[in-house]
Amino acid sequence: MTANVFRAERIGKSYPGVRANDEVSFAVAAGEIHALLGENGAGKSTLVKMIYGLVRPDDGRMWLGDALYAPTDPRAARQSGVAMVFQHFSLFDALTVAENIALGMENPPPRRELAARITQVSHDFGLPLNPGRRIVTLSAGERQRVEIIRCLLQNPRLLIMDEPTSVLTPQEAELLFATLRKLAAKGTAILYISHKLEEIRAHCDRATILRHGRVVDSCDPRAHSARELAAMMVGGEMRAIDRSGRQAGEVLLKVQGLSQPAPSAEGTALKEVALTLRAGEILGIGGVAGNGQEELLAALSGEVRSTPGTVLLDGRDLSTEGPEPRRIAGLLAAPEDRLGHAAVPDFSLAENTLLTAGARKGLVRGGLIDHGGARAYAEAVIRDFDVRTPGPGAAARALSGGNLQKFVIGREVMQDPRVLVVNQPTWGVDAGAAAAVRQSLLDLARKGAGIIVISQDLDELLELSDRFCALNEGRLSNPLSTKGLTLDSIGLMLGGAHGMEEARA
Amino acid sequence: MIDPLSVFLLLLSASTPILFAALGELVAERAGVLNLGVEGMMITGALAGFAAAYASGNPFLGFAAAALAGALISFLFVVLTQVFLANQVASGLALTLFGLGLAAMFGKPFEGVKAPPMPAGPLDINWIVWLGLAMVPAVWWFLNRSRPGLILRGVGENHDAAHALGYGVRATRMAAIAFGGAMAGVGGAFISIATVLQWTEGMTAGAGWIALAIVVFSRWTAPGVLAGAWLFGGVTVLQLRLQAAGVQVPVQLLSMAPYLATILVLVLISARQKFSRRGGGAAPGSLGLNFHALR
Amino acid sequence: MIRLVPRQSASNGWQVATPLLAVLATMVMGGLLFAIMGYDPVAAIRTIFWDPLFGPAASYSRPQLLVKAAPLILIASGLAVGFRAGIWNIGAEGQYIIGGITGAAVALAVYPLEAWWLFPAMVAAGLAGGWAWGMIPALLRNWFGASEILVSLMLVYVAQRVAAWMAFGPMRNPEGMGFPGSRNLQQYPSAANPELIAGTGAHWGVVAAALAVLATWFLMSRHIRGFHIRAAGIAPRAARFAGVRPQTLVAFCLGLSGALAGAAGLFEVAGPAGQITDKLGVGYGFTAIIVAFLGRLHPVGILLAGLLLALTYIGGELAQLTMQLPAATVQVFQGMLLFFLLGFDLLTRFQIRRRVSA
Amino acid sequence: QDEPLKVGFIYVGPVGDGGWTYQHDLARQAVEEEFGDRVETTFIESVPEGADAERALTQLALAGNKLIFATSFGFMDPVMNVAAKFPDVKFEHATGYKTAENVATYDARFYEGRAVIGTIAGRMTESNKIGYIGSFPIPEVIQGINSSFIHARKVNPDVEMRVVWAYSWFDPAKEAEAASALLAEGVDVILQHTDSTAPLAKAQEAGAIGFGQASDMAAFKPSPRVASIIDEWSPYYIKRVGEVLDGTWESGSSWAGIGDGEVVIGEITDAVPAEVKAEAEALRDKIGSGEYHPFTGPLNKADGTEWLAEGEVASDQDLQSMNFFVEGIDAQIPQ
Ligand SMILES: Nc1ncnc2c1ncn2[C@@H]1O[C@H](COP(=O)(O)OP(=O)(O)OP(=O)(O)O)[C@@H](O)[C@H]1O
Ligand SMILES: Nc1ncnc2c1ncn2[C@@H]1O[C@H](COP(=O)(O)OP(=O)(O)OP(=O)(O)O)[C@@H](O)[C@H]1O
Ligand SMILES: [Mg+2]
Ligand SMILES: [Mg+2]
Repeated sequence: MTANVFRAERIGKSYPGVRANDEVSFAVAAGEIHALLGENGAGKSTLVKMIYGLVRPDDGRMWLGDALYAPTDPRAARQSGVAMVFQHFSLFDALTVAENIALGMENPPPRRELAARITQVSHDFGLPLNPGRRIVTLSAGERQRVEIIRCLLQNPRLLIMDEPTSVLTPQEAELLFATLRKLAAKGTAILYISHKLEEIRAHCDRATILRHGRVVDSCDPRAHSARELAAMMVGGEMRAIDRSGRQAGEVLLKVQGLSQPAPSAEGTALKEVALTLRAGEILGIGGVAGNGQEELLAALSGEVRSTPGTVLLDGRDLSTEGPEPRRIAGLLAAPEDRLGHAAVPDFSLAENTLLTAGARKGLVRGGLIDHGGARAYAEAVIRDFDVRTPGPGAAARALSGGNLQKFVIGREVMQDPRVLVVNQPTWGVDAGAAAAVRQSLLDLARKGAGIIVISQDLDELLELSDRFCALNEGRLSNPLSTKGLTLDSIGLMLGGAHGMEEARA
Repeated sequence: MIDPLSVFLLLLSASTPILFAALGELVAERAGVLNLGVEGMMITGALAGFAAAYASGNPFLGFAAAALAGALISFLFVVLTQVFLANQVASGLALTLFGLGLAAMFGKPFEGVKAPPMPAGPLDINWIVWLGLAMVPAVWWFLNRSRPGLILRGVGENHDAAHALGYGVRATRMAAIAFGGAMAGVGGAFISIATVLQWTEGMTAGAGWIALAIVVFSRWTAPGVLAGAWLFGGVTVLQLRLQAAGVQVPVQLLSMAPYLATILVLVLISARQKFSRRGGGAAPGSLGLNFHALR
Repeated sequence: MIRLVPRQSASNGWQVATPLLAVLATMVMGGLLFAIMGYDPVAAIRTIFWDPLFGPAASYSRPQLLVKAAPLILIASGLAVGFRAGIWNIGAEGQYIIGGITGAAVALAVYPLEAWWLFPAMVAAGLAGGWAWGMIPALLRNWFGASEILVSLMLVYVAQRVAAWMAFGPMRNPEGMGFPGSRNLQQYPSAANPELIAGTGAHWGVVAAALAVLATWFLMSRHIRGFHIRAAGIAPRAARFAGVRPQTLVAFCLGLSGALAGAAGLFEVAGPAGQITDKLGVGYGFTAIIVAFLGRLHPVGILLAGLLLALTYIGGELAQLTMQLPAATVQVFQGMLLFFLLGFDLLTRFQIRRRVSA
Repeated sequence: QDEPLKVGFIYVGPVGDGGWTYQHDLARQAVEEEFGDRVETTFIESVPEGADAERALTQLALAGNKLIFATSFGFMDPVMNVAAKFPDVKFEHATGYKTAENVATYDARFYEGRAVIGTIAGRMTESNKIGYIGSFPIPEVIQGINSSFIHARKVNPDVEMRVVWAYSWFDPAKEAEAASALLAEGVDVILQHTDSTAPLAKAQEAGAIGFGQASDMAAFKPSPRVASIIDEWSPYYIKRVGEVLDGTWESGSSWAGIGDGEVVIGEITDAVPAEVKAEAEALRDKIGSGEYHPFTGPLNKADGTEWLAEGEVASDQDLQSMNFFVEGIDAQIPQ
């Protein structure tokens, strides 16, 4: 057993009305990849923010190596050898990769040298980056790389990663773990937060499990199944997903020849996308982030209009209609970014129903808002989808990610759509909530709706979808039945959908 | 008929007050602070600078005092927006109102006296004009090449991220606002000390607003500010020059020309950016937003 | 140490209490200022805050509050709608001027015709003029991505020169001995905007301001368009997702605020001001921005903020008149009032807690 | 009869503008000095023309002022409105043309002073180019341009006049730019009908000369400010206040000039050669005594048509609505 790099003793932190951390004690050893598990809101991020000096603990003590450790701010933490990748990107969109990295370092080398080092280190770890590009032009995966390289350049003793893989493809995630292994081999201690239990089982040496801010267990994740880990987090049994009772019916949605220029410098153009979706069917669309997922969703939701004849619902051409007419016709969507895209952060949940449910639920008539109706509908969504929140008056911002996701999906599902398109339905959502969201999609399909699930989580796609296709540089591959499809073959498809077709031909 | 060199020389001094003020505001805005109090800070600088120059007989001392006074009055804005987290737009407007009133009130004893003459600088161009020109590359270098400048841009771009990385959002912004105040103060003093040589109420006559517009026009870059100040100053000077030369042009149209030209060039730049699909040149991500961190 | 803890929702009690506190603090600080300058502080404060409402000449100045506040409220109501959507029209002053000119143009074109439809036609022309002037930045933003802040501001200066041009050229009163300025519309019955009920100060502009407050309140809290506007201001992508076209919003907000500013200009030109002069714009368009923010972009808040500012203007004049307080002092005093209002606003959004040291 | 007479003033600018309003306020102080306890004066400064003016006037009337001076052209209609409501209050309106039972107007013949300044300018210029910064193209300003040009030409037939319109009465930065533009055009004497000292400052830098406008602008003595044209309202104000005190006040229109001491030529400094100074003072005295009128024919308009025949003197009516330049001025009046 190697020496502990970091140790926490009875750490506590309160926020108004919440005890985010309570008597948390644990230790991370040198060369160890240590997982921190827990439901949404269990207090994981709060804990690591205290280690990084961003939040000051109310009580308790920490040690780094043998010395007592009480960072006054992140810069002090960095100086002591602690680095962190944040759950929400802490990047500066208009600045370049090199500038972003320089901001994450205490004593960055001169410009030219830094650029050279970035190029080199990112290559060595297999995460190539161009130091001169602006962040806005990067995909989510590439942004994640910036955060990681920023840490690696500092040779940290303790590296904290708060949900780094939620936006990465399996291949990218593999790469990341290879990187972490190399670091661990050099003696770096790694504290790792993720909701992907399989990943943790495969790669982590220890796991500390938090529930309601307290450490409830500590185990070797390799010795437990994902279900067991989930049960420890939730403190109860997990329900199994029920996929039964679905039949493919008539064609509901037909997309053909959908091409769209990139909406901005950093966007992806859609190229000749075609698909058909039947009633009761779930079509999974996989792909590396930034390959046109958002653009495809926008083209289907009506945020971006396309050339006539490219999007048809029940044979009716909706290509040139905006979101409202499409919703009225039954084509609904839930975008990936729940805070700021699918919901307005500062609006109450009741008001947020008006974003999409105005017409189908009769909440808006002749332009006039039925506030009572909106409230009632929000209450119904909260009830049916087990959204944990004080009530429909709570601001969307105040909900945890998983709960807001349940609300957003519920808001669409309860409108009884003919077709629902969702992007990343369980991004950053804990196991329990994710299962609930997935089940609701399956239930909706059973009732005869057609569903398109766009996701980077292949396990999720395999679990949900009947057919699967890959989105690559704005091109959609031909769909394959998920029966008999393995993770490996899907991984290949994602690498290049066209290559896949050739291989099959 | 009208030789370009003479127009250029006129333009240099006509654009100096707005150049200073706009460079200062540029730094503040790059730090994420929208301070609409430029006019108020300029007039404060105009009075303080004049008073100090008059009392000491040294115009350069006047400019130093103007910088100090501009920075001092901007402190009101700092307290409101950085401590009390008040709305920046309204606070800036209040600062303008307050500054104009304050300067008028304290300016009474300085009415009717004359500032000491300014010694001419190299090439017979005012020292402060040179200083203004030098500030352009200096500000550019500071923002784009220096570490504090990088931090400042980071704070303006995404204050949450900057905070998460341990940078003092509030301290950075306070410094940026103070710098903006000092620059506006010098710009105002240029009018009272170098241009008019007297103190009169309301003598900045809206220059602060033009400076604000020029920062938007510049797309938040220092060279852009210079271009904007020169464009505005140039058209202003040119239209007067045309009148002075007796060229038969409708005066009414000419007097609108600086504003119309600014709009026109802005449209051209924006259109090029829009249709060329090149990113960049947008407002700092956290511009005008207040920051509050829980610890 | 003291720390700030954000409130879950803005406190209603403090919403009411903070303006009162701010006014009190201003009285104290302002009193100090006046005392330092050698004026009787109590008398000065009473003159500014009390006399316009209850002083010896209150029967005259009370209606004047409405006259002064009406254009501020009318313009601010429109601006606030746009500000909510993140659309920054800071050129209301220009729209006000142009609205005044187009409105007056109708009357001057048909002078001396007397007809019942003339005044309504002028109002329509004023609305249209302000709307059109507001649409310039809107279209330039929609077509080319030009900043509406800059364009609308520059257009203020252009409008001021248009006003000068009109006053010296096309609209100059042919019976005005060559002096600048148009005919006085107050003396043109069909075109005039007089007091509706003598002694109340209420002209059509006051009515319009009241209607604007009601209408924008209705728009922002009951109508889906207002909902979309609010959404677009906080989360533009969410608004697009809901089905809002950003271009439509830009045009709507700039058009609406422009039209209301234009109407304010017309009511002023046909009423209290009387004529087109080169000094048509007296800063209502800029002051209205302050009013909008002081009123927290809420119609009712704007109503109160407009009245409060009007009070300080009129009280300030009275203080000049009766106490020979210089105009600059009054300006400083107003600045102070704004500072306190903005500063104390903190209390509605945050709780102040004593920091418990570990 | 112990109650002092309350006299009110409304000003369009701040009393510290160093020009127009400043001079009116000096005259107000002269009234106080003259009558001591028998009067009590108040003023409201920086009153925008239009609605605010009407209210300020009403407030003054309500506050018991029995004589009110409104010192800007734009106050004309408000004065007429308020005067109708307060028949026992006397109103004096500067530079306007509407009168009533209780409204009198007053103005000064600034063009008389401009004739003197024009003479000095014509003598002093070496480049034979004189610059003129105009505020707004209104009769009063046009009279001044014409008058100074006529008299500059008289003493120097080669003189040319360059006119720049600032479109402002008071905008130091703009006036400085206008002066610079004129100087760059080769002008070495600057006349101005705008109120700031900025043109003088610019003239000083360039080694040119200029004149004080509205007030003496003594800070720029002895050069570039070689003389000045001063608005001196005290004689009129004292006279009118006296008339109200005596009960002899009557409505009317006063348009006084050098002779009545209302237009004053400030000290002509030693920067001006003695013979030029003497010539200018002689002209001043001739105008003052009524012996000479600055607009005496033969004079043609700029378009070449005849305006005044040999020996003919312009009527006040003509002057008050003057909207043309005289022959020889190569500039246009914006319409
Ligand atoms: N700044 C804050 N102010 C108030 N409450 C907070 C704040 N930050 C976190 N909390 C609360 O503290 C608790 C723990 O939050 P934390 O972010 O640590 O959870 P987490 O385990 O990281 O969840 P997730 O898996 O969703 O990221 C939650 O109830 C959260 O609402
Ligand atoms: N690495 C570099 N080496 C040399 N010159 C550079 C470099 N990067 C930029 N420049 C030059 O500097 C000038 C401005 O560059 P840059 O775009 O970084 O700054 P900016 O546009 O003023 O500010 P912003 O960071 O907001 O874009 C350009 O002329 C550019 O060619
Ligand atoms: Mg977290
Ligand atoms: Mg750039």
